[in-house]
Amino acid sequence: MPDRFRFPIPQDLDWLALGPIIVVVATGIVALVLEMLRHKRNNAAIVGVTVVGLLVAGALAAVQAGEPAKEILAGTFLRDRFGSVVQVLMVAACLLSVLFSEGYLREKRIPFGESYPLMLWATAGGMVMATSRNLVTLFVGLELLSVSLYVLAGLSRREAKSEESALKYFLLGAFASAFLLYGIALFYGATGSLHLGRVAEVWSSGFEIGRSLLGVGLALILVGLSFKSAFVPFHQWTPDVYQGAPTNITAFMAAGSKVAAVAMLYRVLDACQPLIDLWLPPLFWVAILTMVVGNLAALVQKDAKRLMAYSSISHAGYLLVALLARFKAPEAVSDATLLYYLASYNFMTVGAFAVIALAARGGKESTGLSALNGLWQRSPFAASVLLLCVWSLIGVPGASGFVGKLLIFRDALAAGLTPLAIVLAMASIVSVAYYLSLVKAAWVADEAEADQPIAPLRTGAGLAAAICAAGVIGLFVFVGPVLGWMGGGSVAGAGSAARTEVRPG
Amino acid sequence: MGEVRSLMAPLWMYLALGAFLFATGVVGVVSRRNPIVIFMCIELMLNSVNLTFLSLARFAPWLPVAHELEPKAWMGGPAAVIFVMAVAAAEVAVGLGIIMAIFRLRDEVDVDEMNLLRG
Amino acid sequence: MVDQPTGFGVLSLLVFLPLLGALLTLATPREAAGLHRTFAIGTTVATFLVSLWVLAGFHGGTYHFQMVEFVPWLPQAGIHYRLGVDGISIWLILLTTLLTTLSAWFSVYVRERTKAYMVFLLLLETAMLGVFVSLDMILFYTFFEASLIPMYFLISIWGGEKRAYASLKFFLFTFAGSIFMLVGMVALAKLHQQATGAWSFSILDIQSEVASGRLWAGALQTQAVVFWAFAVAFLVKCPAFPLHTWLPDAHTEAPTAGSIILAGVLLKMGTYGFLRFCLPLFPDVIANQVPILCALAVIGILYGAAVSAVQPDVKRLIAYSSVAHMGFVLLGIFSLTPTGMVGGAYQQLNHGISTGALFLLVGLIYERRHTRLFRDYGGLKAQMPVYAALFLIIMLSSVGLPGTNGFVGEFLSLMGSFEASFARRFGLNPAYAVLAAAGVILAAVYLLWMFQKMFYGPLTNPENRRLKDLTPWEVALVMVFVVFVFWGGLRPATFTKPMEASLHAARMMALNPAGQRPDWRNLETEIDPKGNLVRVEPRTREALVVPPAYGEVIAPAEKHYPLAGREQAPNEDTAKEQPRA
Amino acid sequence: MDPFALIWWIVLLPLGGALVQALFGGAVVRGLGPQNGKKVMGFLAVLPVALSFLLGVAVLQAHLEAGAGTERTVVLAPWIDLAALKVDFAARVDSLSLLMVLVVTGVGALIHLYATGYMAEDRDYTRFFTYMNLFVVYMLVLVTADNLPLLFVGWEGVGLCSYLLIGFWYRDLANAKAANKAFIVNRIGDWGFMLGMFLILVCIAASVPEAQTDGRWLDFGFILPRAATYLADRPELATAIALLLFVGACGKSAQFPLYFWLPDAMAGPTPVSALIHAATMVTAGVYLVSRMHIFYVLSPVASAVVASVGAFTALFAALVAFGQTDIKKVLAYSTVSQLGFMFIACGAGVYWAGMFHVATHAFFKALLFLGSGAVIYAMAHNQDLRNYGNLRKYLPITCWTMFLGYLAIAGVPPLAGFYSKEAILGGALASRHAAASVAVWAGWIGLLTAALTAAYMTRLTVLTFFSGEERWRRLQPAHAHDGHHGHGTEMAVHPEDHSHSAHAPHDHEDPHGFFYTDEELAARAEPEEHHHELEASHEPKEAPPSMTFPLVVLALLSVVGGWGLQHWAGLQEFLQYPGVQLLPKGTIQEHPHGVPLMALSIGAAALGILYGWIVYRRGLPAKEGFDESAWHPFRRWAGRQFGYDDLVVHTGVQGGDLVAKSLWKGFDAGVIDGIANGLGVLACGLGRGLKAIQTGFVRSYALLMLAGAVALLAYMVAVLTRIGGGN
Repeated sequence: MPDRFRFPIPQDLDWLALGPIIVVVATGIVALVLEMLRHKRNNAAIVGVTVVGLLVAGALAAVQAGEPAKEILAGTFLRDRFGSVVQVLMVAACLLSVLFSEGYLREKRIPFGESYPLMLWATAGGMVMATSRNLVTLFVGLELLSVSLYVLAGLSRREAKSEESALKYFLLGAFASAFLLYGIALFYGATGSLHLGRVAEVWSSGFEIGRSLLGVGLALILVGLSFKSAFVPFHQWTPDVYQGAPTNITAFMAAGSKVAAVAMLYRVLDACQPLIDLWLPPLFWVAILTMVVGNLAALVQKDAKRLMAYSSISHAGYLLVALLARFKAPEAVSDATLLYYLASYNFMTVGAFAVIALAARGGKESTGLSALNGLWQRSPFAASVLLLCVWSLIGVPGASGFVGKLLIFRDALAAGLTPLAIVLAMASIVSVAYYLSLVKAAWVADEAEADQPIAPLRTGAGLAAAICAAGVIGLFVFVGPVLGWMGGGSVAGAGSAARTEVRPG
Repeated sequence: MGEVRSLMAPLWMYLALGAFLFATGVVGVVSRRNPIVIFMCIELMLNSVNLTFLSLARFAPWLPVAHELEPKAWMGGPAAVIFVMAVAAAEVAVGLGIIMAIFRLRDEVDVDEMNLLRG
Repeated sequence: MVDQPTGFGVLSLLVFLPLLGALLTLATPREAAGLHRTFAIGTTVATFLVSLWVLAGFHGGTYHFQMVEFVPWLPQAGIHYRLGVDGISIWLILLTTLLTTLSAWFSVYVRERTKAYMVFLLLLETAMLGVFVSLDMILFYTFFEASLIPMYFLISIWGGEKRAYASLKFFLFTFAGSIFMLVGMVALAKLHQQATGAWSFSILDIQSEVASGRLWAGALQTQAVVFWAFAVAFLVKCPAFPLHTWLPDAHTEAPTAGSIILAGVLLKMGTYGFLRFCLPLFPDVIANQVPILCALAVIGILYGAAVSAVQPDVKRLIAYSSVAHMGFVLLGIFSLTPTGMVGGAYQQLNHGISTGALFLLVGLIYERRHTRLFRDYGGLKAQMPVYAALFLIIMLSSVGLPGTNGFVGEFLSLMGSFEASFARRFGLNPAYAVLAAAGVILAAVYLLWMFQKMFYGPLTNPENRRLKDLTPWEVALVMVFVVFVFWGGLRPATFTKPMEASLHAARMMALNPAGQRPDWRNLETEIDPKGNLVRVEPRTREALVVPPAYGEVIAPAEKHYPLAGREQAPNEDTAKEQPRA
Repeated sequence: MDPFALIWWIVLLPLGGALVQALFGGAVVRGLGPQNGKKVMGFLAVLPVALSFLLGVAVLQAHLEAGAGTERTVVLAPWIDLAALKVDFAARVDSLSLLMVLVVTGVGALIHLYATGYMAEDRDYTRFFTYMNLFVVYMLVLVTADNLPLLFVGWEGVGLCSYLLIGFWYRDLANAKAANKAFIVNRIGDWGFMLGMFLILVCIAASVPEAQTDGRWLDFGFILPRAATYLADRPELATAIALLLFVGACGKSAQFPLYFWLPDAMAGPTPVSALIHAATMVTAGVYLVSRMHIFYVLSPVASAVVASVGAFTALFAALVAFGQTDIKKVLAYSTVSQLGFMFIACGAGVYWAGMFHVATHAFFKALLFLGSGAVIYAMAHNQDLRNYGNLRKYLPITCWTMFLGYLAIAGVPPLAGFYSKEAILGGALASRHAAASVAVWAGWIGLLTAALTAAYMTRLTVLTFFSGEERWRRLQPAHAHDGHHGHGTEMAVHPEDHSHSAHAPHDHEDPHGFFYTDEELAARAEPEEHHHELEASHEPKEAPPSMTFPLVVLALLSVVGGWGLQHWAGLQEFLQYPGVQLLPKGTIQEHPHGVPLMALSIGAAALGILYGWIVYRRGLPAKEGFDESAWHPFRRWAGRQFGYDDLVVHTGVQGGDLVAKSLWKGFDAGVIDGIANGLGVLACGLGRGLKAIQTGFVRSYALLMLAGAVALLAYMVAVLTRIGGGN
């Protein structure tokens, strides 16, 4: 194995494997150039290029999902099924957000075309985070994602809220990445390499300093990643930033950056499999905290975007459960659950935000729940999509969210993480209350009760909503093939369940 | 092993220094009110990380864990430092931009004055 | 264990026809209220016809599932699209289609947002039908939960003044109850996977593992837990005593069609769940749980009756009476005697008919007067004689007057529970049956009180003097129910015959030792008309409709319990008596 | 065809009648106009019952040819059909059922005829006869049923009809309340009946091998022969069954703990009181006990209970009757008392005597009620004895027919009552039953009660028809209006505020044609059906022949009925045929304990009559006048049923209301919803707490992150130091 690390000079370039990322980055550059060349305020070309680029990248990533795993560029890049699927999800998240961005930005009077390149590069960063086992590569990807998002969050320059959210996000993000970086340094010290592949042998070699460095480093890395994926107690930035940032960016943040963060966490924990007894207990409690806090705090929210933010926190908790089950009983549980949940989360979140974005009209946007009142009159279609997404977010069967929860239940039970399953169940009971308040605003209340009429549903937003709806239902109906594609084919059915007991944290 | 022990002493010191700087940065972040100062503290943390990287790159190859690696592989540490610096620079650019934007909206930039978003 | 995929069949048509109708209705313009009604009524009627078709193809002589459809869905997790009917579900299907048709018919009174209303009504029908035909736990859960959404909207959009609270309460109670059922289902599938190596959510697979005793072999201690994970969900749905408080609010606030369906069908999902899951799948612990469940049932009977006797609001009164009536259903089912179980299963239908009809009647007057309070009525008999007469008939069937359908169900349930409790089975004692029977008295108290409050006495409220009697088509609407009231009362055999085999099977699954349990997968066993479990020639599912040649008895039917410590009494013809089982 | 198959026609004819009344009645009356329409419908109402009577005679003929001892089952159709239990619509033809069939249809036909006249002015004429015919149907089902569930159908069915007919004049809420009372109290009885039925099934089914039955566990033909065999070793079970069934009998036949619905039931039209609450329905309990007597034979305890309850009720009701001023109430209590007699007989084991009294009582009590109906009819629906007097001048037929009835009930030989009472008392005093002592006591009490009966019936008769003065002449309008009469149809609108109710229907549009327009409303306003009160100038008139004819017939029966049944029809032998000993032989020939029974009972009757005559021949005594405070305290107390009714009803209604309300408000809304909502509030509270932590200040966020990080690090370090380097 170690001879893989012998080559500082990249000799094994595989352009296809790198393709998706390169395409996305290149598209970003093209879009930026167009932004400079465009004649006044017409973003159509930019959007077009962006969409096309993303489609191509997505296709490139999708076709590689089946390919055998390989590591290139001296171990700085890894092409495997997990990575490719996450890349597709990232692209999808970006694409969906882009689709309804234009209309939203126009309503909101935010004429900047550079948001598209930035979103593309953020996407690229996220894609990098999923496809490497080299810590620095991961870090650079993370920063690429974050820095772009800092800017995007502050895109609405005339809004104090937007700027404030940007600053908060920026400061706390940098703070967190410092922790992450320190952790990386300690890993490096322990393994003598930036590659995660050597963690296992160092740990098993039983060298005390190495083990200690690994342990402490892991703790620091977990701090950094918990921040990105909004685990309690590193979650507090989420509601503020989600609320302050322009809604299309919020959608991308909620879907894309969470996918990326979870993917990176997956890479790290995967490498730290041998240390599981070390990190499982704390993450066990973090998961419980995250689910509980996210849902309880969401109960009392009056602002749609904040509500969705807290709901995204609780969903982060569910994802963490899936992760833990995955690594606790690797032989019984496959990646498919995690990936499936991410996919369905992608669709339902972006769909919900696409509808919430309709509340923006004529330069001002009120994101209170009441802003959605009478949606059923203004645009029954949007209302139905919102209903469907909430339906799925609650986890009522008939939509993908249910299958996701079901798979998590199954994995948790299979891995002997029953307490987490119970907490998850309770949490989703609580979640009913606030999700229904969202639907109620859109379906029951009358338009008269809204403070300003909803914006008309434009093609882009309509398309995004339609795709999300289709995705939510499609993932439910065709769950079999989808799971197969995500690599859940073999393991999920057959493996014998692990009987290991959870160690009380 | 003997020499390892002898080599450990300076490494410990560097690491301790790095940790100290990091802690200082952290304390600064949670205690200062001016975003720029806060950001400087973060930079301090990043630099402590760099120090850690370099000290490890300098001393760690003689640790027994590295017995089957030749020193080349250890170039990753110094390389990482370059990346960190670059990233830090990028963050500075963005951060200052944001702070400027806020400054344009309201004349003071005190993080304790900014809680439009809460609850 | 691997089944051959059969395509989609008549059951799928039955289930998804309303969905189709809903989509068609969606395509119509929002203002065309007439069109929406036409579509909705047309669809429901068509669905009703399809259900009749199903009934025609149904054969009562077997406990096995018929018209089984199997389409692979998620093989990795053993989740498949699997439908089928048996004696327990067949009548509930008919009840569903019938009640939905009548509700849609009644819904011409809905004025605003007719399109959404009809769409939700049809979605609801799909969900309800799905619950009764699905043979895969996940599919079952899917429909079970999917029924919440449309009902939530029916209540919260078209409901009364406290609709927001009522609808949320309804959703939360039922969702909270059933989410743990989901965990229970996963646990069962995992046990199946431990027993056989493959995940499966098909109740056929799981039950056959249970029947052979393999499934629980490793996990006896968890059985009670899983049982309650299911039982709680169904108790909430029923609803049984401590978990019933969502019902009065939901019933009261719901629009008439909602109340009819809620009382008529949704509550049955709970008792159906007991019959479908709790009896067959937990044979080792069921006996210990019977006293608890029966106690809840008895309390429900008395409590519901007592509380409904003091309600100022006619719909609330009927709602609480449902608690009492469903108590009889539970009592009958968990007497685990042949008579009692038939009584319980039959009482489901009767409650659907009589309470559904009561809500319809109340809806008729509510459409006129927009009040549900007794104090606004009184003396209506003079004003609306026909209405009064129909109301009287339905009320009597709810009282359980012999000759109406209500009597047969209650009578058999009580008889069954009396038998079990007098024989000291499952640690019951006669007090259960004696108290439950007292519920019959209370039923008379509150229902007669209701009738008196609404129809007797002088017509004091001047606003009622303008009331016309029912229009002919309203009469026709109610007459449908009246027909079933008397049909069910005078010819119960029509309805009980097809159920019996399945109920016998369910009972044996719950009570017999591992070797002698009926097995839903094993087509070589059958329940003969006497109720014995017998061996028959190997056959295919298609061949189920022809009564087979019954072979040797595996487990004889224990139709009546011997009294505790009673030895065979001497009798005149001991000579020609065979030994009892 | 098989003559016994006619038994079902007997049942179905009145059913047809009821349907005709219900479906076409209104149309016919509207079509032919009230006068002729009512004539036609009245005829159609009487016809099926009369036909049933004739068919009954025919069946009796066939039965006698086959031999009184035979019994037959005629199955119409299967009803409940399970593997474990089968119940058919099966009629049982034997002496007992035929006797009841004839009584029901015969007396029933006469009362229907009477009602055609009595109800002639009622607006709900056809509804009345619908109920009446329906009642006959259910009563016939009850008496002909061949299994307990079917008997229960009739049992509750007659209860239903009684409910409907008591509340017939529903516009008066008091009637409705009386109806509810009747039905609910009956339901209490039915509760016992059902449990008894279950217990029988359980005991028999537990003992009989499945192989010996086709699942018809509850057929009489299955139970009765086996009961003795299977319960011989389980007397306590026999007792339990017997007592449970007796609870049912008490409810239906108004015996002591449950009697109190019957007096209120007089709220119904008088023909109803005659048919249901005197002649037929209330005797169902006696019929039940006789039908199931095997269990009482097996259980001395139960018999003793029956006897003592019967005796107590007889005495109690007789005493209460003295305190009544409403003519129908007096008769009601005398009915209760007479039923007590019947149960004395059952308890003493002379069941046939009980049935005998059922028959004779049907004759003379129907007669008395119809007579009182004629009186009330003549006296402008005033029911107060104290306003009558010297009516023989105006109502000769009524007077003398009723007089015969009075003699009959008083037990004057050789009228009907004498024979049946004789049989009962004789049987009781001579009882050789296991519970003999109790029965004998019951017999003596019965004797005392006989005297009392004679006395209060004399009071009634004398105050009504004789005692020279016409008391209504000195009537001021003030207290003319008492006793409730259903015809009062006050449609008067009591002004109330309806602020609570939804907006009045006529101020919003009416898309579905729910409401009458103003002109329709005006057209609909029917003339106030006023009926004049009884005032001083009132001239009583004899009732029309349609009413007097039944009186005459019944008077005839009351005279010869007793002698006829006993000697000519040989009722004793008729009911005590060999083979299955249906009703064990009691005896009346001998003089028990050396007392000349006949002398005793005649003496008792004479004593009672004498007392009555002495007290009342000069008209209404001052201390029984309208001013109740002047009454003898005992009479006042008796008048109020010794406070029993108030006590029961109060505790029942108030207490029940209290309990239910506290359950609802306290437990349902308080505890359960309290917990549910409480959880919600708790969750929201926690949410608010978290909201508070979310201060919006970057530094606090950073601080929390730091805390998390420190905790994580501390944990790691702790674990690392624990596990150290070794693995």
